Amino acid sequence: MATEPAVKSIQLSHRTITLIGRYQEMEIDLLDRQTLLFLFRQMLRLRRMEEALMQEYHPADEMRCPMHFCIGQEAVPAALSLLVEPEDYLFSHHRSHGYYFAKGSPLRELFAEVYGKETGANGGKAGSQDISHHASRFYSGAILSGAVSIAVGAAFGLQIRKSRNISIAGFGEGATDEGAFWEAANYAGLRRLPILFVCENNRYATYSDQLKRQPNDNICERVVTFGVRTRRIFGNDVVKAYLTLREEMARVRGGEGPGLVEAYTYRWNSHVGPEDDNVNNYRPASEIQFWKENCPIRLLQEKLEAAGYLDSQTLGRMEREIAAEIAANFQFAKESPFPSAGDWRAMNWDDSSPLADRLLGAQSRSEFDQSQPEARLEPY
Amino acid sequence: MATEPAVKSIQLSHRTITLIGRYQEMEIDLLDRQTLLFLFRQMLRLRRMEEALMQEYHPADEMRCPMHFCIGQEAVPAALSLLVEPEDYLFSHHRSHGYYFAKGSPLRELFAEVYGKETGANGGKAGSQDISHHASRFYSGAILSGAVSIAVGAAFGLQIRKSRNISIAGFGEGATDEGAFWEAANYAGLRRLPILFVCENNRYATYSDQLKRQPNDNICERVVTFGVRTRRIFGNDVVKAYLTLREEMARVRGGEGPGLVEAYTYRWNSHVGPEDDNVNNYRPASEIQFWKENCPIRLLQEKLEAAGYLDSQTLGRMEREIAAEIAANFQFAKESPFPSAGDWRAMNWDDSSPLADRLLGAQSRSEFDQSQPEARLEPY
Amino acid sequence: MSRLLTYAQAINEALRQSMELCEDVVVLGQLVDYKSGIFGTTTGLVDRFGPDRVQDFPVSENLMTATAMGASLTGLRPVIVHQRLDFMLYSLDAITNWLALWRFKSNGHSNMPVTIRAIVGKRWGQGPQHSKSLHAWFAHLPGIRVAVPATADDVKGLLMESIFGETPAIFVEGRTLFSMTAHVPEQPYRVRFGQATIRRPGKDVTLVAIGVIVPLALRAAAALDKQGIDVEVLDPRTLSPLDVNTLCESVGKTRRLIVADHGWTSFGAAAEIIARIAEILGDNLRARPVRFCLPDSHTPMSMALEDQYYASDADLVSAIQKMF
Amino acid sequence: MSRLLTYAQAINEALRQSMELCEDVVVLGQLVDYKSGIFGTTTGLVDRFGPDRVQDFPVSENLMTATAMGASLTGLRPVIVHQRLDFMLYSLDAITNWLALWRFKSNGHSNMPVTIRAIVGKRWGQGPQHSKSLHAWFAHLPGIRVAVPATADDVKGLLMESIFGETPAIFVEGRTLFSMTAHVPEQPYRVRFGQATIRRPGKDVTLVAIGVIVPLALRAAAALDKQGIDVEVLDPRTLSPLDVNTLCESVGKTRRLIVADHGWTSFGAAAEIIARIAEILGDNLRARPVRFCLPDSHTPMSMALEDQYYASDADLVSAIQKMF
Ligand SMILES: Cc1ncc(C[n+]2csc(CCOP(=O)(O)OP(=O)(O)O)c2C)c(N)n1
Ligand SMILES: Cc1ncc(C[n+]2csc(CCOP(=O)(O)OP(=O)(O)O)c2C)c(N)n1
Ligand SMILES: [Mg+2]
Ligand SMILES: [Mg+2]
Repeated sequence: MATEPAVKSIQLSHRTITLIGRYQEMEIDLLDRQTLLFLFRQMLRLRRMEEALMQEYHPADEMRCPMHFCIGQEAVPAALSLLVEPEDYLFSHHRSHGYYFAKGSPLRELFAEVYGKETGANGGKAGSQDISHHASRFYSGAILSGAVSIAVGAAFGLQIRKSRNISIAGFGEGATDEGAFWEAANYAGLRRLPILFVCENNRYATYSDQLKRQPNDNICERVVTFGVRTRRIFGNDVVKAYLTLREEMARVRGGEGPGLVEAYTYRWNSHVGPEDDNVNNYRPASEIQFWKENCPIRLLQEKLEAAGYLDSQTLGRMEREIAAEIAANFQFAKESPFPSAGDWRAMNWDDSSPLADRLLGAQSRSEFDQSQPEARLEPY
Repeated sequence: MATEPAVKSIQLSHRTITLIGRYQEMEIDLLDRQTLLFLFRQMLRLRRMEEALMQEYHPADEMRCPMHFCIGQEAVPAALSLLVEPEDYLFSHHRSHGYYFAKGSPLRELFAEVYGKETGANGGKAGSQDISHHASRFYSGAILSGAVSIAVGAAFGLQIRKSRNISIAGFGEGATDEGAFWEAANYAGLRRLPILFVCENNRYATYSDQLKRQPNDNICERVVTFGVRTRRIFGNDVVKAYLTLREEMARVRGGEGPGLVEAYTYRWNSHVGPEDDNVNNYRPASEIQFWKENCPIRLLQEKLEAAGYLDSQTLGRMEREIAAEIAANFQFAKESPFPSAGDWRAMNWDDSSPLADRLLGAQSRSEFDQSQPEARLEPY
Repeated sequence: MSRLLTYAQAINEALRQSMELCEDVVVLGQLVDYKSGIFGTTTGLVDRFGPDRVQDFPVSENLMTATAMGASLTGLRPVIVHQRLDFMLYSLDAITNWLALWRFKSNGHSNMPVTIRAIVGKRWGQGPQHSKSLHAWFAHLPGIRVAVPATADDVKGLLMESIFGETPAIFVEGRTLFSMTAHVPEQPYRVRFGQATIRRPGKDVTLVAIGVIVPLALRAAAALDKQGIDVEVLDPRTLSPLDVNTLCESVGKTRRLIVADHGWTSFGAAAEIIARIAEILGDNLRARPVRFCLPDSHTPMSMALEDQYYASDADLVSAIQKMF
Repeated sequence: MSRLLTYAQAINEALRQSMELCEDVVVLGQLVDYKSGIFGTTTGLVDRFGPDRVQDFPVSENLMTATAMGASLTGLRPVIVHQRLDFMLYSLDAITNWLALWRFKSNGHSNMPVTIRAIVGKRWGQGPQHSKSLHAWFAHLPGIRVAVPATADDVKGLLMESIFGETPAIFVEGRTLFSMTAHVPEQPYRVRFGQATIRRPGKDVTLVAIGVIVPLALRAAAALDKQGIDVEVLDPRTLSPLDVNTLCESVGKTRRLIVADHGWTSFGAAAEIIARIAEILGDNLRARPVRFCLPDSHTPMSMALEDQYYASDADLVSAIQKMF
């Protein structure tokens, strides 16, 4: 394939990336069989889960919340899932399923959540785009860049407690349109916080091309000037993703300060929901085709098969296990009861104060002398 | 002075700048005598005006508003004052006097404004930190980076009207802490807007050193990655400031897209008011000394005298003219009446609508069919 | 001549006609230039007026607002759109520290005729970050006008009034209204701010219904009619300015007041309306005034909780019955 | 043991004691670590607790709020400070889209005990960008507590209650109170949210005074006493939760209500208080309720205009006289 440039020879960008044709550079030799199979299995699980949710979404209409699927973007979550520690914090945006999955948060609680059930991760209060799972330190939310900022705060908390854990923020290139993102980068760089920024650059924010919103496709070049190390990778190469994230997470964990990994990838579906949004005519067919051909699962599968690590029997077993897991999750979700509202106040305010009860006495009532003058301001 | 590095040989930064000792690189040959004298006169006018305001501020206590003086930072405003056109827009921050001056807005209205008089630029509603003068297209405000964003909007307006005028935003390095600033840079770069960003880097935001707030003293390196041309200069060299701003304004005016000039400079006074804020012990005495020795006015004055462009007689005349002007401004301000409140509603809302009156007819009353169903939402 | 148009079509027509009438009108907002066009409200505009005047904006809400403001200084009359009001929260500095006080601070020398459209999600799992309606906040701000149009004809007239007026305005548009129709005049016309409309005259109780609640209020009124309770449904159409005269006239007549609002109860718009009446009419009421608003809670996503969070026609009916 | 402390000293003591009691307490804010220490309220803390726990923050208000939030997830109890409430407007996304709804959205699994201090300027030419008080906005938000402490003893107790409580709180601190003194107990103590205090008992009229207005209210009450009008001055101390019981008891007794507030009149906190009373007590009042608030206008800088914008003791006296 002499006419197609290797990814190494081009400056990675969504404008140039389709030039590489079929991606050929995955280096599976860098990982052992077990890790490779685990990565593969995780990607497949995530893919099948998303497919199943999509399938059920309409016309059943029992999952009534906006849902942003991540089909095509499985490599980064799968890689993260092997690397993130239980005590690490992981924050994500609206396209949350992959990150929820990566954090090892219980999937049946995700299913129950999107069905709006009491057993959902948030008892049905959040849905797909706002899901969180406090016990496993996973949080998401639908306001762009908002969770990135909070992730920085978690990193600050970890830093001053001298924890070896880290904070991870997953988001899309769209979030970097927001000023909030740059405040986060600046402060992370300033304090050398233990945070890893993971930017899945899938070119679009909803329908809007990155170059309609930013002068250049150069998030790494920008972020590095804010004191944050950056790495740019072809994000559908799960081996690359795994190795890069592993390295960067180790550095962040080791006190080397914040890093950012920008992974070029692509969502196959419409921005939100399983509907097709091609009516907006924003993505060239050839681009979609390029990315489908370079499906992260397929790229690895071919390598695994060629290496003799994966045969159809193993694959079949995997598929069956995954299907069973998904079926069980659906069953759990569907059979779970709906929540009932109860006390709106208690849902929103916690009026208990165990710590204050322990530390603080009651006040003796005092008088206020009303004859005294109020302050007269100075310039500041 | 072989031991002192020339400014050219160092990477300009507040950490390195004092190494240059006495600044020697002003090139007055690049400008004609008249321009040089005008620049000198403008700096002197601004200096004397600020000194006079400071003098009167306390204990007279008739100017009751926070006031951020710009003594030490006269070079950029003086240079701008020769370059900005009446139809250009100029926006500034809380340290507004220099920019107001640069735009050629009527100084007596500034004096009256800070006295809170009816004849003030804003009828006494705004004061020093919020002053504006609509007729001369000058606007300021005390919320960091806020006016920079609005300046971008003016540039957009000028662009789509294909005007040859430009928008200029003056601010300090502190404003670049705000995410709002980076949204502005991004959009200016994206649309190649006719805007010039002028950053007077005086090292501190109130008392806080830039390096306490930002990982590096590298605003130019950051901004350029957002698609905005950048230039970094020693901001007390008024010739350099003039030439750089002239070049950049010409490029912006010529449709070459946005630019930023970062001028390293220093305020001699406390952050706000004429009081001394050294109690906060945030600036080394040697630094203050460096900057006073490299006073922008003195640097030029010495060159002018050496070149025989300025003698004590001319200087004396200038001083007298300026003193007379200032005295007249004080008199105007002091003799002007205070405003009276009147109609709060009309001050805040304009209920007139001349354009609507011209373009729109009255509506015929219609009925609403209450039996129709409300929309049922889709994911989006 | 008027035709039945949906609320979304009426907005679209208002924008198109405004842009035709005056080339200073520009529309900024994420995705305004795609076919789906913000629920159809901006569809087709870019083909007609080009990408300078119909502009997909970066996801930078604070800057978008400031851009509109700066542009208005050069004589433009920008309309900006937020697909959800929640996204607009990034822009509250621009609105509150700059836009709202611009006229005041300029001593009346400079206005910023900027129109901000904010769409409020409701139900179908929008959840807590896609369904807030903060019209009470905006109405608290001096220098800002706030419209809560409920019908297609009102939204067109108010939008054009705002675009060609001199004071900035925020439009809070209930998403569930978008497919509802009304007769909308073809020609450009105005609906003035500060003029309430009586959507249904009645003598027993004044039901003030704000924005997206209007259809529900009318349905409840129809149901109560059958039970012999004659409800006057008052739609203020704008909260700032608020038409206090029409309000007082109505309550002076019915001497009963209930305010139905799609905002949180406490410190909300209904409090203002009740306080105004209390200040002016004092103890002239035959029943205690009632607030019929959202609970003081963020929005749950689950449909089961939505059913409890959002009131039904029947809930309003029974709230009104209790006043008798 | 209690001593006379200024309001600023009481805040300083609350912070210092809280940081001593618990190493999870951190203070973030621009310039908190300089000698001038935000009007003295943070002076000395950095020397005692070091720069990690007392941190000068970049001028990035949105991030500062989010940083406090994220830090609270790791168990910290951050206090953040805004030298002016106006600066905080950049952070309204963090507050409204995240902090306020965090507990709700997490289904009660996760709280964010973040305390936000916002200082409100008044007079001496603060002008429109340095003097806004948006307590009514904050009180409208589910999931946020709002304190408006008027005295040194209250501000210490409420601050400590907030720091060691579980729900985020916003403190609106009137700058003109900072030099006023009260007897402040030495030991750490709590003042609970949602408990109003009667600052002066009276029988003729209930004067609800919010935050910075309290001293003015007390002076007006003293003046009216001489004229035979016995004013009960009720200080709610917190707006969210609001102590409706004490309010109703007082107004039930006096049957006259005036609310004095340092916020804009329309859609403000006074409207809520009047609406609550109207809902609960109905026509049991002897006079129409009255709002004594700022005009619906941004703040003028000129001292001449300030004198008209900010009410005097005499204005309040005459407003109350008119109720009789
Ligand atoms: C503050 C804010 N503005 C606008 C939106 C609407 N919105 C939802 S998703 C999205 C695009 C996000 O793009 P990106 O960050 O690249 O993530 P992707 O969807 O591509 O994974 C937008 C603009 C939002 N959620 N929040
Ligand atoms: C949003 C906001 N946050 C905080 C402040 C308080 N403040 C006033 S001036 C200032 C420092 C500004 O520094 P810089 O931008 O460098 O300008 P300089 O004063 O040095 O000229 C700060 C933090 C403000 N005005 N606005
Ligand atoms: Mg994207
Ligand atoms: Mg500075």
